[in-house]
Amino acid sequence: MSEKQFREAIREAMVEEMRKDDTIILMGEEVAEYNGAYKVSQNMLDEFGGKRVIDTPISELGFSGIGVGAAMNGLRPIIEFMTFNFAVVGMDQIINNAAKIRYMSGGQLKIPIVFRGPNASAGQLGATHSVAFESLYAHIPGLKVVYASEPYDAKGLLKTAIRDDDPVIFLESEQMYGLKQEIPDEEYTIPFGKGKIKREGDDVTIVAHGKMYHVAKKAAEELAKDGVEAEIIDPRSMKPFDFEMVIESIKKTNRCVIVDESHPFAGMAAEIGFIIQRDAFDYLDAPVQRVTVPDAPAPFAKNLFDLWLPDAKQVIDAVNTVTYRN
Amino acid sequence: MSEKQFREAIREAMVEEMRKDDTIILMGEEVAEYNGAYKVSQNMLDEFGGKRVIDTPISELGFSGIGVGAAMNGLRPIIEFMTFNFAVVGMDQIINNAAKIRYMSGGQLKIPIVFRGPNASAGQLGATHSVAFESLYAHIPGLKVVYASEPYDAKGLLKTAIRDDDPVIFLESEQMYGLKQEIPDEEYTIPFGKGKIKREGDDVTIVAHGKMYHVAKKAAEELAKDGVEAEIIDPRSMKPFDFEMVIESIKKTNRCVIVDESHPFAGMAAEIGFIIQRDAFDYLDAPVQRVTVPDAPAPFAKNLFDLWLPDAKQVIDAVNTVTYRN
Amino acid sequence: MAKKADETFTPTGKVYKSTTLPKPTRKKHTTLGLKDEDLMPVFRNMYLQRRFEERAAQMYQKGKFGGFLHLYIGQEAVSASTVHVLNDDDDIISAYRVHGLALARGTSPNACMAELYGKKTGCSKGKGGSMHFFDVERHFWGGHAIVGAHIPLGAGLAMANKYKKNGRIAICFFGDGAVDQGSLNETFNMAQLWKLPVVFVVENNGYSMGTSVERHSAGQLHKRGEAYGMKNGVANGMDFLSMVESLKDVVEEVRETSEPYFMEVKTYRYRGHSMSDPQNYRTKDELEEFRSFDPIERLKDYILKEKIQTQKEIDEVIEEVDQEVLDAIDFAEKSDAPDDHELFEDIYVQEDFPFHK
Amino acid sequence: MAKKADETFTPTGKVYKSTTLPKPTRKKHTTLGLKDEDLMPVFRNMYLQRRFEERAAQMYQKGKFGGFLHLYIGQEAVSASTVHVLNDDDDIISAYRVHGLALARGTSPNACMAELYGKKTGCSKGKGGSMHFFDVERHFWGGHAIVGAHIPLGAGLAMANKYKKNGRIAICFFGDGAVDQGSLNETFNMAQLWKLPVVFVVENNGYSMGTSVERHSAGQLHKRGEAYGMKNGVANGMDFLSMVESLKDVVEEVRETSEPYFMEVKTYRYRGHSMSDPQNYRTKDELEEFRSFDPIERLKDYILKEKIQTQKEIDEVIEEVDQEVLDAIDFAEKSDAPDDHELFEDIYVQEDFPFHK
Ligand SMILES: Cc1ncc(C[n+]2csc(CCOP(=O)(O)OP(=O)(O)O)c2C)c(N)n1
Ligand SMILES: Cc1ncc(C[n+]2csc(CCOP(=O)(O)OP(=O)(O)O)c2C)c(N)n1
Ligand SMILES: [Mg+2]
Ligand SMILES: [Mg+2]
Repeated sequence: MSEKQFREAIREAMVEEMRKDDTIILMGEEVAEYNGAYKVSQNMLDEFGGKRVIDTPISELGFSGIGVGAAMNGLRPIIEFMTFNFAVVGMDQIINNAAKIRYMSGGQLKIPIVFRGPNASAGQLGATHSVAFESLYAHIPGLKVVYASEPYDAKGLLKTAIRDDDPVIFLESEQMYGLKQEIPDEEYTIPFGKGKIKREGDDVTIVAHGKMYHVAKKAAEELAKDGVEAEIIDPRSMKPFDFEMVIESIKKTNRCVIVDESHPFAGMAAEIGFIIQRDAFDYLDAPVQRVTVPDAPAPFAKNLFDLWLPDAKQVIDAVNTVTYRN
Repeated sequence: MSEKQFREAIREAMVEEMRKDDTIILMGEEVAEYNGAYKVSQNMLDEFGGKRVIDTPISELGFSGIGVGAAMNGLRPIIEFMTFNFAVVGMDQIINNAAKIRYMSGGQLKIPIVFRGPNASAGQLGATHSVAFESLYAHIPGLKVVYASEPYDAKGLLKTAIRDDDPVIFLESEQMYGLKQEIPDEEYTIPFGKGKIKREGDDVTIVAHGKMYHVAKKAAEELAKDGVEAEIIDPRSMKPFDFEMVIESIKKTNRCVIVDESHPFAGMAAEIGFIIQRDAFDYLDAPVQRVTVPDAPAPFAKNLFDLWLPDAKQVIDAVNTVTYRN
Repeated sequence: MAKKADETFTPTGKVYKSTTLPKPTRKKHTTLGLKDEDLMPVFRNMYLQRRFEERAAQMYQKGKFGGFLHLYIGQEAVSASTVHVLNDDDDIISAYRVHGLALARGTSPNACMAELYGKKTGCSKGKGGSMHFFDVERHFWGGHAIVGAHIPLGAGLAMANKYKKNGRIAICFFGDGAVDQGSLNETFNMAQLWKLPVVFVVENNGYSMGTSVERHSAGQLHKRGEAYGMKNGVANGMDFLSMVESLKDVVEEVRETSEPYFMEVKTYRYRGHSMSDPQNYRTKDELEEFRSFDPIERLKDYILKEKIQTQKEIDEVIEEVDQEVLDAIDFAEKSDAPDDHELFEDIYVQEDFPFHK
Repeated sequence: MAKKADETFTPTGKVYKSTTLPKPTRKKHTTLGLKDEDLMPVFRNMYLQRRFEERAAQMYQKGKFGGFLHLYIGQEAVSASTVHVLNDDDDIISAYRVHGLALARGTSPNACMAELYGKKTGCSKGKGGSMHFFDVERHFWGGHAIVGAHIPLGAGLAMANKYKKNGRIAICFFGDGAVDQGSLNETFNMAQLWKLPVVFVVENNGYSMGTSVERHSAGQLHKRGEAYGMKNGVANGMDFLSMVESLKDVVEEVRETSEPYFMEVKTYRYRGHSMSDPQNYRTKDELEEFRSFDPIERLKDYILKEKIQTQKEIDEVIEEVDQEVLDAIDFAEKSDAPDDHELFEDIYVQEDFPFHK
């Protein structure tokens, strides 16, 4: 085991896979000579050269599509978006081409591509730079969607993503890049669709992924002081999603709070909540509650931004609601 | 009252408003000289000239953005997308610019723009031409989203959309353009956020909008033969959404089925179901069920497409499930 | 139709002129590297494309199958010459007006017709339909219906070829309407900067649906690559030999230099944009003018004039093709529709993907 | 750094050269239509832009406010000349490196500084931050941070002006990195086709973050408009008088003809892309070279040489500005943060919009 930053875990996943399979390439803005806008790809140009670690112009639509075409024709591109907010201009290549071409061809080709980069907010960057996109991509059939919350998960899941023959959206977080965790020195992978119980508890199930996992964790620690033991499930991949694990937990706790950095309307939390009420209706002692950013764009001002972003207090409030302690 | 086609209702809404307010313009592919790909804008070039009814190149990103800029600077553009599937290449202008600029400017400007055109599937057009986008746009704060199911609603809602000072996504359907209904000859508008009970019933609430309203209606007629009286609510606008009306109905029926042409994962139906379980938990005698297209791209083959698209039978099945008649 | 010119944004009244076509080549086929025996197969294939679509249109009108149907009729010299100048393993990708290219590449009329019918024997297993013909074994990569969205894919195919140093090039077709999509420019910039071995071809048939090219695109199309330093040219798409003359050197050069090229092919579609197009945007005269140098008739006349084949031999081929197309209809009608479970197949490579409900 | 050149896609080793700057004008300010008394206000404003940002950087480093901070330092001649040649009601729009333009247009340093601090007295009420300065009253339309996404907006502003026949033109600034976004091309095509009165200006400062312009854009930037028939030119952005010379006629012509123009302004940013940029992509020498003809020093020297103002008078102005900026900091620090309820304000015009929960 060694302690690694989140960004190192991601880098290691890429580097280890690239050493083994020379059809893997990395493309994106500033990934090569600049060593990555957030230093995720540090030294990768040095090791793999400009044929495999490729700086692109600011042309998300173009280079996403070039990546899809290259994937169709035998390469395994990893496309880094400086953030997923900038992928919106390239979204057509993801939701219409990467997700659908295999189907329209009747399965004659495969598109082994990973789109990765920071997702959601990263402090006071304003409305266009702060959106969590997992709900949107998970809505689209043909894609797999992953959003890891810790270095261990990130490395194992990214390796799975790179080896996967289908298009994968791999979401990260600028604010988690520095996060450290002990991770194995040996090779490991983590399958998609398998959540992880990151804290056991009997009183309430909290489902939280990505950056919000840490908010949930903090809330659970506070709640424990108060005698409420929360079970935290980090689904790790959004699509496929480990509903089984969530429902098993609810059979025990009978209550659920979902924490999600997406906007509420038709977001991840809505889906999780919908499935729970449908498939675990008889086990619920209270309606499922969610904690999300509000149905408002991200503001710049610090005080408004802090109000906007879900925090532990909101999670505790929601737990109090489902446990009728309010 | 006179009988009007859906496309005529939309055209009348535009024409009547354009006669009154000369800052309104219509832009889109083939809207002018061709009289509209689906003849919605027939004769509008003749009446208003090429300064107000404007053919665009196939540049959805560009002309959406030009529309937003023109709206900022005093015009009231109606942007027609040939279908909303093609708006994906222009989506950045909608979800980052139209939806957010007012906020980022601290309210110094307004963006009175309507994006309209056919949404969702229209028969065997393949995977890229068949997506229902209401869930995606309703997810984004800063937008209002409307999807009418009948000519009467369409006309009244489109007038409201055109007069609205905020950006509105107005969804139509190729397959409904020929649909006829008696509509008033006098001026009327319909407010956003107000649903309509289109069929009364005590046994189950069916929520269905857009093209799916007609599927729900057919199912309700079948069910009635069987002694099951469904109440059908057409929310008409997705955002804001008339949850009050839905919940009032559920207080009576205690059961709900949502019919939605979106994909299921984090779609409209998920949101509606989530809110119902949260806000009407104690009134539900059965979990909320949904009927949507599957989590699969639209296939071309007729038999597969028919399997893919929600039909009355699926709605009846879902009603049987929530009424425990299965 | 529209009001005063100074009162409009989009220019009005522009139509497409046959005079914009470059003069057809005067070179003989032998000068262009074609043997006598090469010509009949080309004629046969061009006629197959034509006949296939004429019959497809009939079947469509009879309600035998659904979806959109965009006919390539009039543009057959482009597909035929392309396939002729390329190696069989060079990669071809195009937009939704794609029957001709697939047939030119060798996809069987049976598989093509079955695809229109949405049958499991179709070239995309019935999942793609008219706009999404694929034949990856033959390096034919579709069939793409979001205008302009496959232009980056074409560059991506080329990128993989360059990466693998396999000697293959890619050729990417799109319509004049697609030239206005930003995807073209983003791709052109990277293709030039990265020196990708790809030929971009705009099939300028004068119209994007009902909008003539001068009404939707400022300037000349082939110049759209110049800012990037991309080599470019204009070709006469109504004449097979002219197309061969124009494309042959380009293809060789791209293969050698691994640098992209942008070719504007001036051509014409005789039919409407799709089956539901009233075609008020053009005159009968214009249509007739272009018909007067129909690429298939022209090649036939050339073959006769050069005495390569007799009228009788040609008539036999025509008859043969007519039958082949009838057989394809028969094949399509008799083929099975996809099984229900195929709805969830070919989405993911992963076989046990747990679809969400 | 990278391996062998033939083993790379993106070109390596390219850096930005000051020799690409057009020679500065030799014309006197009077020849360019400027009166003696015009120059000091220009100098004052350019120095204000500089000083404002130097102080902002200090405050940022002290942790006084958050978000990104992109400094315009080095490019002040561009903003100053723009505002000089435009009418006050012409419409300006730009990207995220936008403090200089706002200050040039007349937005008060107080409102600008308060915006950086996220205060309700900010020019966007604290909701936009550094990248989203707006001052619509002054026809300053932001402040846009999705690269290239505001280029269509610029054309849209112009379209509305043309529609209303109000005699105003629009000017739209963006960086060299934005030139590779397809939005530019889609917009250029329509602007030319529709004859929109808009000046597009690329502020080519040599780098898009850490990528030199030759590494991200094939060909010369100003040619990107040529395919559409768009008139274009290159200007020296490091010299106020040269900029005036280049822009003045363009602005007049655009106003008269209602046709777009594309101007490439060669300039340089002295600071990193943002506050966290290690700047390994350029040499100290390169930076020093560009510093040797700093636009503010240059204008000062000119004023002195032409004896328009004395060193002492200049020093007084500098002192005044220094104080003005300190006052702005004070103003920002003392201003209130927005009230909590403002989170849900300014999203919709509709006041009673029922926000979803
Ligand atoms: C992004 C996008 N916008 C609009 C459409 C609708 N559409 C389909 S074909 C077409 C015209 C394309 O014309 P052109 O590129 O000239 O090709 P041609 O039909 O002449 O072969 C349009 C507008 C689409 N499929 N995709
Ligand atoms: C679509 C998009 N992609 C990427 C980014 C991240 N990004 C912000 S600024 C920038 C560089 C832009 O450089 P340039 O246009 O030259 O402007 P300059 O910084 O030199 O003023 C990048 C890549 C973004 N904001 N938007
Ligand atoms: Mg065309
Ligand atoms: Mg730059």
